[in-house]
Amino acid sequence: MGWFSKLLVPDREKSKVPQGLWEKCPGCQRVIYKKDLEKNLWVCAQCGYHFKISARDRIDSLVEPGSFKEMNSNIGSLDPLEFTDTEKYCDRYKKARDKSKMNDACLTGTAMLGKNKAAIAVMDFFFMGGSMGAALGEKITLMTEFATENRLPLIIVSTSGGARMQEGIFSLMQMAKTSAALARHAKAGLMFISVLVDPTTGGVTASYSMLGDIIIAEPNALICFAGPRVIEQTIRQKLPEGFQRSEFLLKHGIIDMVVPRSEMHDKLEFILDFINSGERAVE
Amino acid sequence: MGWFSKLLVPDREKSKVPQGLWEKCPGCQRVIYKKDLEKNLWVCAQCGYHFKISARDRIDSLVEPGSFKEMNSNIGSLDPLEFTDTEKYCDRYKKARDKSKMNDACLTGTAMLGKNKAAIAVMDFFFMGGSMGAALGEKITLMTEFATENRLPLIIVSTSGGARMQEGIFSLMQMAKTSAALARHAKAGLMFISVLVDPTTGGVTASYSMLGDIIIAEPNALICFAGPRVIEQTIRQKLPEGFQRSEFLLKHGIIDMVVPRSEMHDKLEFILDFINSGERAVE
Amino acid sequence: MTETLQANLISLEEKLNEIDSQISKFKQISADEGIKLNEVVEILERRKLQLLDELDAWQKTLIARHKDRPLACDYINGIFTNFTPMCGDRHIMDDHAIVAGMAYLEGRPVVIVAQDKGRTTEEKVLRNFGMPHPEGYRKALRVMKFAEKFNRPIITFIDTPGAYPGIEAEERGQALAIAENLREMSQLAVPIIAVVIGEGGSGGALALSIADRILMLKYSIYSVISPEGCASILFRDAGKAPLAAAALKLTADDLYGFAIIDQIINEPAGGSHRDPKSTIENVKAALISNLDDLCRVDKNELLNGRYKKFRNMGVFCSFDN
Amino acid sequence: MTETLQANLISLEEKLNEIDSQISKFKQISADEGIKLNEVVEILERRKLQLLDELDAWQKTLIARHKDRPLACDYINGIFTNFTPMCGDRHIMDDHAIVAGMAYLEGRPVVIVAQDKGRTTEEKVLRNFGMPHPEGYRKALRVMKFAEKFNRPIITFIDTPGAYPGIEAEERGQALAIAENLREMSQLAVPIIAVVIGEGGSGGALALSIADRILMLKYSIYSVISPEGCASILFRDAGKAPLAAAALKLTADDLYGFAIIDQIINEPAGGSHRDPKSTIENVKAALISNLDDLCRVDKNELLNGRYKKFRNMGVFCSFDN
Ligand SMILES: [Zn+2]
Ligand SMILES: [Zn+2]
Repeated sequence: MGWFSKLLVPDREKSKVPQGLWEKCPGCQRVIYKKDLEKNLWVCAQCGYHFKISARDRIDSLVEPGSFKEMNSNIGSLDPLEFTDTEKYCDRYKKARDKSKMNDACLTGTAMLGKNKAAIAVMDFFFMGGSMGAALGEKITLMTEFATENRLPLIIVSTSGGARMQEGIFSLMQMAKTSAALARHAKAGLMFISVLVDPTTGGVTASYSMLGDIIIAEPNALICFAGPRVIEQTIRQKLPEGFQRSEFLLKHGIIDMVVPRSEMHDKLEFILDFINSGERAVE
Repeated sequence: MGWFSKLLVPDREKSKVPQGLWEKCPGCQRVIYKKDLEKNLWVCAQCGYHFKISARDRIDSLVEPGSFKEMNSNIGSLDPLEFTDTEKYCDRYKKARDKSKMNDACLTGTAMLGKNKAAIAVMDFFFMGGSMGAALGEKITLMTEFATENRLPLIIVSTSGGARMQEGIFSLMQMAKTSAALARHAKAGLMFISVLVDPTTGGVTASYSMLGDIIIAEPNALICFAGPRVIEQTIRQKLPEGFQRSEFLLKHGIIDMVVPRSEMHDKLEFILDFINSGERAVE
Repeated sequence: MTETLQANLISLEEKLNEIDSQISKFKQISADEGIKLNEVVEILERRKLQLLDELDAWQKTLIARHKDRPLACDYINGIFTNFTPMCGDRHIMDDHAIVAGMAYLEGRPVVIVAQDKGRTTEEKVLRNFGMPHPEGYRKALRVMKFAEKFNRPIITFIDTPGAYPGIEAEERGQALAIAENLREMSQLAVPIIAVVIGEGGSGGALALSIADRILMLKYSIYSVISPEGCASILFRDAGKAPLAAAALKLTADDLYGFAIIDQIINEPAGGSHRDPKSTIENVKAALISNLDDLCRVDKNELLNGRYKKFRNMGVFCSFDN
Repeated sequence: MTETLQANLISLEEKLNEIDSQISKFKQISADEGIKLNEVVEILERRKLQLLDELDAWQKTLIARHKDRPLACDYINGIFTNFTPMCGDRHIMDDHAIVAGMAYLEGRPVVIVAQDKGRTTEEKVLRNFGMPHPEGYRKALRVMKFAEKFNRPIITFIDTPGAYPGIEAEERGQALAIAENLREMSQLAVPIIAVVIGEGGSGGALALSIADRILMLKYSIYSVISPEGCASILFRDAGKAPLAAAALKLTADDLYGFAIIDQIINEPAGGSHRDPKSTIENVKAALISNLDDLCRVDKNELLNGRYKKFRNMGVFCSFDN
């Protein structure tokens, strides 16, 4: 866990070669007019490459316009370990907050999908690689508990480089905390849809991300527990083509479906409709 | 299912070469004095080969002497299909009854193991290859229901060539019936120990035999759904050494333990003690 | 060998086709010439029905396995709307021998679990000729538990030669996977309807058939063992499959007579492949009416009913020893 | 690289051994010659404790991984009677990285689930150096559900570098297996005690540690990532593992201070490998007293307590944006 925050620098920054109005597609190397990309939900019209997007852009693409009501936005992490590596964690964290105008790596709240109200949490890879610290864990847990109390379905969109190592054991324990909250949500007979986008790795994968009644991934997303480099180092072997990508996981029975970004809203709405519609067969 | 009743003729009959007082061991080919074999629970002292034994001998080897109280002994099968192959089913069945002094391929009742009362069903491979017809299914089901009602642990010793084809669909439905009865037993929080002896195949394997809280096999027993010949015919490949034997299943995580006949009573008693002993931790 | 036995069905089909073409020829003449040939047509129609009445168990077996017979996916596409597949056993693989997911049946949200043999060669390989691995049964169970959690009725389509007999399948607990399905389905607190649409092959079929209602297409079969398997074991000659088919009493009529199944769904003369559309309509109507019945039943009653249904299967006696 | 870092521990052990041999030499002289050397011995003992007090996080890490450190099986054999292993995940394999089964703790029936790294080379390979595959976690969960069904408390022993990072492990849902354990353990209606006896490596350790009481041996570690991994990612130099070990705050003392663990179990000076028997006795005593406490708690209270315990883990703040 956590191995990834070094390895995966957000693509959009890496590929900022043509500054300003243009963006280079890491899938097909074409240079694309940014406005076109934005209109296309940051998916390359040529090759279908799904760019990483911010939590705010993601929410816009997923729920009914204006329906998102944010909750617990002011929760942020502390630095209980007083952790320093090449930089102090508290400084690094402050920079991330300043740059993102977010307090941590996810937004949570309620929103509508069609006629269905849902609790929703959306992670943001641009905020410290979507790493899971105590603030993120707390927000996911609060949202899950809110969903349980209000008998709402829950949607979590995950993207993460893994644990936030700078919070040490507190980071690890967020896996336990969120999973326990989801156990209660499930026990109440409520629906949890887990949406996985590129990349979802480490501790986030090994906790709430994999606990959906339905698990959906965007195409070609890297989804794993241990990252490819760690595995290569361990087994000293080249990894198979497509290893740990969405389609690979689908084939191996781990996820339910691969859904492109443009169809994600409709798919989620369909599932919520299916669960909420009509009278239930037997009461 | 059922493929086996042809393939597996009871060993003891096959190996009756040295008539009368002596028996040839199919494991090491040694000729053994029958009385010694009997004293050793029909296990070869040289190579550990486990001879097939009758349900009555098995019960003697498993429970406290004299504690077995048989139930439902008079249940037998009918011939609803009026089935005839090379012989009429009703004739074949009558012969099996006459020869075995049993009414079908298992004995059921209650017995003591140490201080623990248990419901017990023991199959007999010598009765039409331990094939599962309506009588067998009914007896297993009755015993399971009795265990549920009386809050008793249940032990089933399985050995079977599979379905009793001559009873057609009624044979198949015994899988459903016994499994449903076990579902209720399990839901009541009661213990079911499944003991598998050579051979356990087909429909019996694919129903109650595999539903134990603990699954124990005698050494080197053939345990499978589809028999080796069927598989060889399908894949046209030689099967690996030890395939579908107890130790193979242990390695593949399907069963809990391999226990020789001489230790089976003690192991069962241990498990029942473990479940019944002391006060339960949380009530 | 199956090929020579198949000749049986081919000659039947040829006869049917011949009669059909004669009927339409006479009808044409009747129309063109203004001559009344009704009587001739009637005689031919009667002959056709007679031929079909005489279908024996083996011929029905061949129809049940007919290469053009509608498959589960044909029923799914023809009957339901918005079918949305759910994949995977959450462990090893997505077994394509099992097709499962959410859908609507005339507006009713239902969960479907089906066996599909595949039509084209490619599909057949993908779907392993409708023979599930243990992962297929576990996928099915996962999806059925999903249905239970969200209180959606379950509809299963049965069409399999049987669970796959292979090394990996045995290694990964084929028997156990089937057994667990039997146990768990008996306790699922939602209505379950199983429809045998082709071949109900042994434990591999049963593992999706612990239902409140078991429906069977007129020319489908459901058996403890294939006629070929039975023939080679009990008759010591696989060529005696037709004899074994008769002895096993595996037709819808037989099983309805034994009260093992609840309803026979009609097929067009000669089999559903001769008119898939009408068969699909028949299945749809049967599903709707059974589902509406079952949805009126209270949960405990439903589970008790299902228990009793299977509890009572089996004919036995009491000897006075 | 780890070898040069290990030198650190070896020199410590040499020093300790030297002091020990001096102590016994002086004791011998004292006995033989009738001279009172108590003061000298005392000084040496104090020096020894001082050395150990100064142990840093990295040295403790090395002790936690010490080749002679008692393993789960040593605790199982030393503490319990009649240990009877249960094998298999009922699907793929019996993962020997996980040892599980029934046993008695001074007459109390309990269920044990443990990670064991293996002692000999053969054992290490068999047990995959204590790194479970998904099947290991599923085996653990199966056995824990068995414990719940029969109302037996669960005791887990934690000692793993982490869940195995391999191709098959990823293919078969390593992440999912861990996640399911986290979710299910939070709901198991029996007392659970986890004892970290060596290396508590990340999610692979957490997956057996959702317990009502988490105990840690004095020189064991429990961390979100190995010091080496952290060093190579955050410090950009795997050689800085000692620095990372300190930064991660992974010692029993640290975690007790953070209220992540409930109790530190004492080890002899220098580590449990220097006196396994006394350590095993300490663990046994701690297990008995915690178990007796937990068995007095009502089931709902137990589950609510467990939920709150993990619910409250994490330090965060509220910004006024
Ligand atoms: Zn592109
Ligand atoms: Zn021998």
